[in-house]
Amino acid sequence: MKVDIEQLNKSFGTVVAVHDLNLDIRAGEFVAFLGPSGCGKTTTLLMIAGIYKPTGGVIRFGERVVNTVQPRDRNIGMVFQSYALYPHMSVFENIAYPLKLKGVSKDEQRVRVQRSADVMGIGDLLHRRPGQLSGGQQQRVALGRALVKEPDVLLFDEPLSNLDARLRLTMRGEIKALQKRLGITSIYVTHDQVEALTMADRIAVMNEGLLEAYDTPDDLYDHPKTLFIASFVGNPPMNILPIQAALEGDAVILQNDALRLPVRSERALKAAQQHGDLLMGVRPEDVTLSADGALCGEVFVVEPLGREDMIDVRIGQHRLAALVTTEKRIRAGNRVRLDINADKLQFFDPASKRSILWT
Amino acid sequence: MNVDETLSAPLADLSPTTVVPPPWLKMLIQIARNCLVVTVILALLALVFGSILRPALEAVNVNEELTALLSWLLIAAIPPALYLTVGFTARTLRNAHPARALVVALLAATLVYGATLLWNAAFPAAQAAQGQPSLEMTFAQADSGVVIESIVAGSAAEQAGLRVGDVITAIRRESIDLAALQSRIEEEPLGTPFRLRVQRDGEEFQVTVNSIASATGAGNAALSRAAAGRAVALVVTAVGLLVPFNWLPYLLLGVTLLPLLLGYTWLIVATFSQETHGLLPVDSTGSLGGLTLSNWDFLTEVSRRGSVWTYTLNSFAIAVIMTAALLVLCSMAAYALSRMEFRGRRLFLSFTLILHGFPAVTLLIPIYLVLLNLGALPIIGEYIGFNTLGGIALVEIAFGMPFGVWLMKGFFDNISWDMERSALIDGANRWRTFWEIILPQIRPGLFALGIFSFVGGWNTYLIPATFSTGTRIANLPVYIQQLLGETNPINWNEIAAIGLFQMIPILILFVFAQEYLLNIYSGGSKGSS
Amino acid sequence: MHCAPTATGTFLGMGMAAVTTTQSKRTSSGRPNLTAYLFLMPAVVLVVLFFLIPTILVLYISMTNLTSANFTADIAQMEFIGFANFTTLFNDQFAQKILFNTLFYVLVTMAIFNVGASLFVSLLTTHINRRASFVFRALWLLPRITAGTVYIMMWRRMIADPPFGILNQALGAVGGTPITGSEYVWTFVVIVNGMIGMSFGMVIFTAAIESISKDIMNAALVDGSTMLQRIRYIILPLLRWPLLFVISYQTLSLLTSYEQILLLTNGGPGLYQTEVWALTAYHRALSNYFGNAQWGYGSAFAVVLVVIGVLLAALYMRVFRFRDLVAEPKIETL
Amino acid sequence: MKKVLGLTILVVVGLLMGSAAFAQETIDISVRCVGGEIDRWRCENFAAVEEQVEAELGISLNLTLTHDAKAWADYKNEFLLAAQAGEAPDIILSGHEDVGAWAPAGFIIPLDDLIAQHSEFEDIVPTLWESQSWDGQVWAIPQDSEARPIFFSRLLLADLGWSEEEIASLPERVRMGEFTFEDMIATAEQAVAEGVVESGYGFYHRPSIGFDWLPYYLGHGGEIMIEDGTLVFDTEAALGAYELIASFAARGVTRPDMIGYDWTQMYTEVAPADQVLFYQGGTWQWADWAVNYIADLGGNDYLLENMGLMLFPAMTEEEGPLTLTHPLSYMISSSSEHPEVAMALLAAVTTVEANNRHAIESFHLGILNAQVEAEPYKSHPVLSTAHYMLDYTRSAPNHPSYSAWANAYWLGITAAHTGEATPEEAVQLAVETLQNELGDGITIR
Repeated sequence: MKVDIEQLNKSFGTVVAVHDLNLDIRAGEFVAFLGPSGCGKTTTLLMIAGIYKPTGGVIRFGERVVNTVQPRDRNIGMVFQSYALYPHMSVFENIAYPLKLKGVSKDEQRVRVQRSADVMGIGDLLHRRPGQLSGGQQQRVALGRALVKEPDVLLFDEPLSNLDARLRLTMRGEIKALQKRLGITSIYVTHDQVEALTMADRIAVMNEGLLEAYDTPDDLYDHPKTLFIASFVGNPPMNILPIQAALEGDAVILQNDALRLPVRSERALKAAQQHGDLLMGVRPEDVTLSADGALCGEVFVVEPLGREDMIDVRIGQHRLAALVTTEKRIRAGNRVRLDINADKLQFFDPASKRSILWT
Repeated sequence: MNVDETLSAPLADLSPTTVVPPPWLKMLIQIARNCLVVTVILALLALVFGSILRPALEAVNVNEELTALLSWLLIAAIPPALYLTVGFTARTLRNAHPARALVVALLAATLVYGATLLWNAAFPAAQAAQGQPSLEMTFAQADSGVVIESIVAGSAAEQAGLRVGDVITAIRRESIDLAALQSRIEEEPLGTPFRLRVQRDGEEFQVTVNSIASATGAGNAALSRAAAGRAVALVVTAVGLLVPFNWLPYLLLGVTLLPLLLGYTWLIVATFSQETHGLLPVDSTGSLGGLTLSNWDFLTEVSRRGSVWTYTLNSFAIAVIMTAALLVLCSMAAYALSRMEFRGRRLFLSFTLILHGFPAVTLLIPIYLVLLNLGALPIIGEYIGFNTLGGIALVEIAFGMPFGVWLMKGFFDNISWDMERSALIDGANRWRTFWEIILPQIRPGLFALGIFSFVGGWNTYLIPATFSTGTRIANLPVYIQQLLGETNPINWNEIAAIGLFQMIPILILFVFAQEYLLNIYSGGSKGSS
Repeated sequence: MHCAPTATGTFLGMGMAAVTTTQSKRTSSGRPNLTAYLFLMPAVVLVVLFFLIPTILVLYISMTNLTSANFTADIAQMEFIGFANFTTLFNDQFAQKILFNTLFYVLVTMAIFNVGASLFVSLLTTHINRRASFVFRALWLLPRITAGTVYIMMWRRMIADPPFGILNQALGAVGGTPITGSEYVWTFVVIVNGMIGMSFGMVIFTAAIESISKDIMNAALVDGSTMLQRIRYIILPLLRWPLLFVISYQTLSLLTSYEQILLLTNGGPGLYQTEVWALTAYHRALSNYFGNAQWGYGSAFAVVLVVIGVLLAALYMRVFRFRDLVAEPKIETL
Repeated sequence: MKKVLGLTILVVVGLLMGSAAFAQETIDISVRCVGGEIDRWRCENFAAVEEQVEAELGISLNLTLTHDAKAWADYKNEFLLAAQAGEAPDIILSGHEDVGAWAPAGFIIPLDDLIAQHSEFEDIVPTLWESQSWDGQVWAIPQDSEARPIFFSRLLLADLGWSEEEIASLPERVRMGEFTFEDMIATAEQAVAEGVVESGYGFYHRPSIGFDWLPYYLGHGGEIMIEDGTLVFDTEAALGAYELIASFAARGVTRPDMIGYDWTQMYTEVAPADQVLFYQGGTWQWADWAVNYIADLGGNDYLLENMGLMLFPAMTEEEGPLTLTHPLSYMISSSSEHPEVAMALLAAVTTVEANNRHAIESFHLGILNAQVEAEPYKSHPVLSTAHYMLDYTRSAPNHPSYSAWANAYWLGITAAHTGEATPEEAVQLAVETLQNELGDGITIR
């Protein structure tokens, strides 16, 4: 089932929660809504679920406009952050509830619940109450309940955020695998970019009610179209430095009050054509220690990340984060020289905050 | 030592190891300062109540005795408050140097004792200075009565014709022994005429002797009682200082609860006694004893007013109807108000709030008219009009509703929205969601409201008393009140038994469901706290 | 990063309420939701029957000279006399005394018991052993769940003259002079009502004190504060809202409840000594020794209370933070 | 099978119709009475005559008798509400003064025509009929009558030094006007001074509102209703009454907290005759005491030995000694469907036999001329000694506004008694209240 969203608007009183949202979700696709909390992604999801009424615009399931269709008639499944299990019902009753409401016979209920529970690996917990289950098990029950009626669309509202880090990793893989296997169109709301990047086919990044980007994870990471995407996607976040670019022979000189960096790259050339102030973005993994690096600064924080150290270098009044191998044993206060991978640079127009490379 | 000692150590200093014992002088100064502050505050308050508020209230024609009582209490509170102050201050020392703490406490308490003695002497115990009333005779106990041992020459007693050796048998018509005679003389105000029944040589006659102030032993009794009281306070202070237990809150709570405890104790004692004098069971002659089960005969008796079980049944019917209806009604209305969007929601909500504080009990007059009209309805009118159980229950339900809706709304507000959304997505409509998903979640709320409604319906007096006639549908409280009426001799002990009987279901609920009862208001105010 | 509040945002309610005219327009444009009305229906019927109609009726009756001698349930037949009853009421020599009685009763009971004692008891019970505190609190609840008639019977015995009275027995034991109930009648009226009223505040204050985060209390403990300091600087400021709630709610309760006074003193002894306004309405209309009930005149007394009640209730809506209450439901479907 | 079914239906229908026909002859009559246990015959007399009336009228009666001890105010209010709701009992027992309020309201029916049909009523003491009338019609049937005398303790008078003869002749001396109210208070004062009784125990009176207060007003020459039917408040008489009442506590013969005192407590003190010297009460209280308060001291015999009763001594020379009666009456409510049957029942209980049951057990005075001559009334030790009092009785008028009058009068009494107002102020208080509430309906003299 494909889902189309056109010009979707939602406001609460005078507060606009979702503004002119356009999205198309292909049948069987796994789409993540990514954004900081309160950016309108959950509101959009609830509109798709039929809990909220859109103020304007259209939501289409296949060819059917579902704006005024009751949630129970949309044939969707939803998994909530709080799991929303019914505490007074056993696991079996929880999973069977959608079937019961559909009027499915008791025998069939039993079969389908068992099947769904087995898929989720909770087949032996059916007689328990939700209160007697661990967080991961509850999450599986919630998923089982969402799946049991074989929904056309599966909605996830930050389903993993209440789990501990380890479990989150496992569940992430399982959900992804399950979705691929069943091929149910899925929409997944999260504020955790790793989840979005690892699970989704496409990611819709939202900010303040607006759709910032709608792309595959790779494109979002490598070709961020806006400054927001660039700084939001990726961990640790991208370094952003104000800069001016000027052509000097075949090299491009990137400079500001504290640094001067001659580079040779296609991207830099493109930037040099844009006169005036620019914002340069570079990911910490693209900053390297180099004895003859063009940049020089003082380390003032070292964050050991295990395999690597992240160092924060002060260059003039600017700061640059870099990932370096632990063997260098850099300490705060050391002066270091840095080099930058010129092929991975990003450039943004400070006024429009849009990329000058990918538009 | 109890579990949450850290939080429940109101009086103890918190970190004994870090306390540096202050110098003796400093501590004594501190004690003196604290005592002074406490005294001044209490005295000021007493002044405000006694000398300012009281006349002010008098001027506007309001009874002033409460303020008088308060001011008196405040003055009386000064000595104990000072003891406590000393205790508080010296207590910091306790953990580090218990022995020194005791010395300081005793020393300071003795000082305070002396000071308050002076204070008390200047204050209301002034009558003690007047001297003890006396009949100017001395007595001895004999088999036949109280024998006069000696008479002051020229005294009123002598002039009345009493002689040594006369036997006093009674004051007025009450026979009396030595102890009773002496305490009577002591207690009655000066100048009280004592009508003594005297026997001399087998003849009986009566004389009246007025009591006068005696020169000797003036006011010792009153003072010694006060002294005993202070000694007790002193001991309590000292013990309180040394016993590592937070006794003060218990003491205060116990004291404030005392009237209630006494009252309920009486209720229980009375049901098994012929009569009671205070808390003591007595028989018909007024002497201790007279325990009986006959007060409970009402359980099987059918009197002119019918059997008590009829009233019980009526009580039960009102309570049950009210509980059931309120549960359904309030949860439905509260659910809509809490979780649904509809035109007029704001209006309804503000209405509920206003009703919450509406003086409905003052509307009994027009409600009577409403009931009359309801009673005129075809078919159902017979069950819900004036003088029907249904009508009474209906008024009770209406009166209980604003609170119930308010309470239930608080509980609904706390239910997770995701739960309800989930149910809707699973395919339920609002009614099923309400019934199958939400209601089971607010079971504590339903219990609380249910119990509260039942208690309310079971105990209700004013409405059945006003809207029923005769005894057909009267409930237990109406029955009890009617037994307390003025046209009938009041048999307190039988009524106490019926009262206790009436309380039994409540007490059972109380024992098994007090947590819900204790939750009742907090649930209701949650929505807005 | 600022982000517009969404439905999941916690401050939605505030956002809603902050918006004025256009906002409320939108709210009231919510659809006439049939299901919601069905849910509300039974409650609404009762409200109309036993609150709305009676209020209108009492206003009307207060302007008629309805007495038992010309009694009729038919409104059209009642004799309309305008504001004559109110003139009589304001000319009544005792109206002023009754009014002061009422104010005195409400203020003193409120100050000493409904707020004072309940705060005192909740502070004490939250600072002692949990089990014991539970027992104490439960005991304090007893007066509220005892039938008024039984409770008052108990008290009548408590303050009876010697040799029956419990209080006088206790006084006698310590050598005091006996007191009579009528001497201290206000004292007892206040105590008897206060002991019922205080459980309300106690429950609310206790819940509020217990809901104060343990972290705050522990922080205060670590800072080395004494119990009194903790009460003064942490607990009491946090109790501001429950205090307001209790005061506003209990004022109305005290103002309009008269059952206990009716049963205990019936307004006496002597000249309206403990008569309060609500009781007068009852006496005038529904309880007269010689059998003539003045329904119109009694209603005039009731109307005064209704007006005060509505005014107070309006005030009380402000205290109740009405805005929070109307937080929009987070499901819009249907 | 079908046959059986048909037969069954036939039988059931037949039974139903039969019972319906039977039910037609059963007439429901409900009676509402009030009073303590000793007043039980007020209602039970109906049960006693049930069969007789059934036989007379050839009907079957289903009597519902409700008798309890409700407070008067609640009792009357109950009837009021029930009457308007059409649920009033067929027969209600209440004070005769309610005729004044209930007749104009249409709650009860006039009985003139019905009375004529029963000869039993002819024997009723003629003066009693006055109190049953309003607007020229009779609306009620007397149920009992009483005297409200002053009781004196023979024991305490003896303690005071009175001789046997002095005590025995006291009622007669009062009757002759030799022993006045002032003499009585002075005696009480003397008893207090000599310690024979405690201070405040010299003279007890009713602790609450009621009819017992009228003698003070009437004894000072006051009138309540004049012939044209208007209410009067005589300020001079009221002042006299209030001054007298105020003097009780001031002179130390009465407890200052007497008003509002507990009834049971009061009876406990009065009944043994060893604490209270004089007590203003009613004859029926004697019966109550004998049964409920001093049964173990010897009951009635004890009372006869130690207690005596007399008229209210003269307060002024002109009015002389007096007492008050407050007859209770049966009325028939207008919602009664069978007033004739109710009337037949009333006639049946208005016999010497039936009424004596009540009079003897509860020490109320008789209502029938023949009753006085009949045993055991005639030889009853209390009733026979009190019967002469009927010649000195007064009673309250029947007037729709009597209640307002009595309430205002009572206000003055409370004010004067508690010392909240001087007697003059108390009169002013009563006058203002009357004018405020009754306007032109009251004449102040």
